[in-house]
Amino acid sequence: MKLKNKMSIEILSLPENVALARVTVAAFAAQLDFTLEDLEEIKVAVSEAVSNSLIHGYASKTDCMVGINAVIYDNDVLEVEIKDNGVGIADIQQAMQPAYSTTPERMGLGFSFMQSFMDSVQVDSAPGQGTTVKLTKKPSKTVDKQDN
Amino acid sequence: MKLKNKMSIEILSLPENVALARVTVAAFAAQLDFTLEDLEEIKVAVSEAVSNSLIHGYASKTDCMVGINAVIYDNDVLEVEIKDNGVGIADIQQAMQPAYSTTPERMGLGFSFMQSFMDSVQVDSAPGQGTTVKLTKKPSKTVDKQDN
Amino acid sequence: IGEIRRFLRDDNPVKVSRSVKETANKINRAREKLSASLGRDPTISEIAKEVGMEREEIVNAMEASQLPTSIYETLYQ
Ligand SMILES: Nc1ncnc2c1ncn2[C@@H]1O[C@H](COP(=O)(O)OP(=O)(O)O)[C@@H](O)[C@H]1O
Ligand SMILES: Nc1ncnc2c1ncn2[C@@H]1O[C@H](COP(=O)(O)OP(=O)(O)O)[C@@H](O)[C@H]1O
Ligand SMILES: [Mg+2]
Ligand SMILES: [Mg+2]
Repeated sequence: MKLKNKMSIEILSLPENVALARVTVAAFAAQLDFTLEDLEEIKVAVSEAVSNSLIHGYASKTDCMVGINAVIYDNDVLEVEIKDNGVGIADIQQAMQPAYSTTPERMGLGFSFMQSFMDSVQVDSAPGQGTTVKLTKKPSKTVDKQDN
Repeated sequence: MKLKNKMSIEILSLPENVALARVTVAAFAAQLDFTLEDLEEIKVAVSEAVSNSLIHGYASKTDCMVGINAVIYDNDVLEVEIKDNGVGIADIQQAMQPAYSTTPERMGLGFSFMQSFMDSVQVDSAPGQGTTVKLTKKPSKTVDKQDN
Repeated sequence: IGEIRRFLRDDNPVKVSRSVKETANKINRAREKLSASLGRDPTISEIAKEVGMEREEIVNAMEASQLPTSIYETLYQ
């Protein structure tokens, strides 16, 4: 698949940068024909992934970096990769289960949100190797495009 | 000066990414106590610098990268660096003169806007070496902070 | 209905849809109100508190509500 546009952003692992990451990805995604609701969903998914990197990956240390790569492909698919070099995940399947969390006071719904708001969620992680979450979403066909 | 926050973004040299760059930098700058007018000025300055990289640095080639580093220092100074690996500038002083442009149909006011909207503008460039423009701006003190 | 939607779409791309304009109006009203009470231009954090939005989202809304033909450059005119 050919690439139509790409950007990457690196942020320091500070909580206030979650909003920055989410707004940047939404501004990039807005180059595609997403609805405002789609864009809100993308923002939630990106927030969840970046928050996970800060809270779990880096155990809230604030001097680490999170990288986000976003690509728009020829077929109008948006792909967003969120990458940390944190502790990593031992059992990815378990981590992705609804309501599973290693932090007692958390709800364990981050991955569930990502899965319901995006077309696909792919996690690449291993203990000590950091975590990469790859999200994709394609705008649903609009009225105009159906030619009626 | 100690660093309080930093981020960097890399964009493909496509015209539609100028808006992405300026909104990202403004969203980052919003962590400081700027007014909306300040943020608009920062957006204009960033737009001008990124546009210059696209139009002049890369002669409108769309497969090159522009990098933007933004830092917030302890003393609340925002520093934004816009960097391309394009053709570079032979005579920086001349290039920065109001109404000077190497492109006949352009107004030659980009650097003038940057200078009037930011506290400082520093250009590092040489033919074949690319161009880095460093902009700084600090929020003006608000009444509250002056403690009266 | 299809025709109306098409008309709305053509005239109002997603970036300047009605809800985006409403948000921008809300922000502008907060800005005016605070200017009057503070006697100076409010900061982004003061506006954020007034409208109950995050600073970054305000930046995003202001950018999105801008018409394509705005003050931005000189670029590609
Ligand atoms: N980037 C990451 N680095 C390390 N562990 C992670 C990361 N992302 C998710 N996890 C693990 O997956 C679990 C589930 O994540 P999530 O569904 O977002 O729920 P929550 O964040 O509420 O715990 C987390 O509790 C954590 O153990
Ligand atoms: N990134 C850059 N790479 C190469 N040349 C540049 C760059 N930025 C500015 N210049 C040179 O400086 C001149 C003045 O820039 P500017 O004040 O923005 O005016 P304009 O863009 O309207 O020409 C340009 O015409 C160009 O020759
Ligand atoms: Mg989570
Ligand atoms: Mg210019």
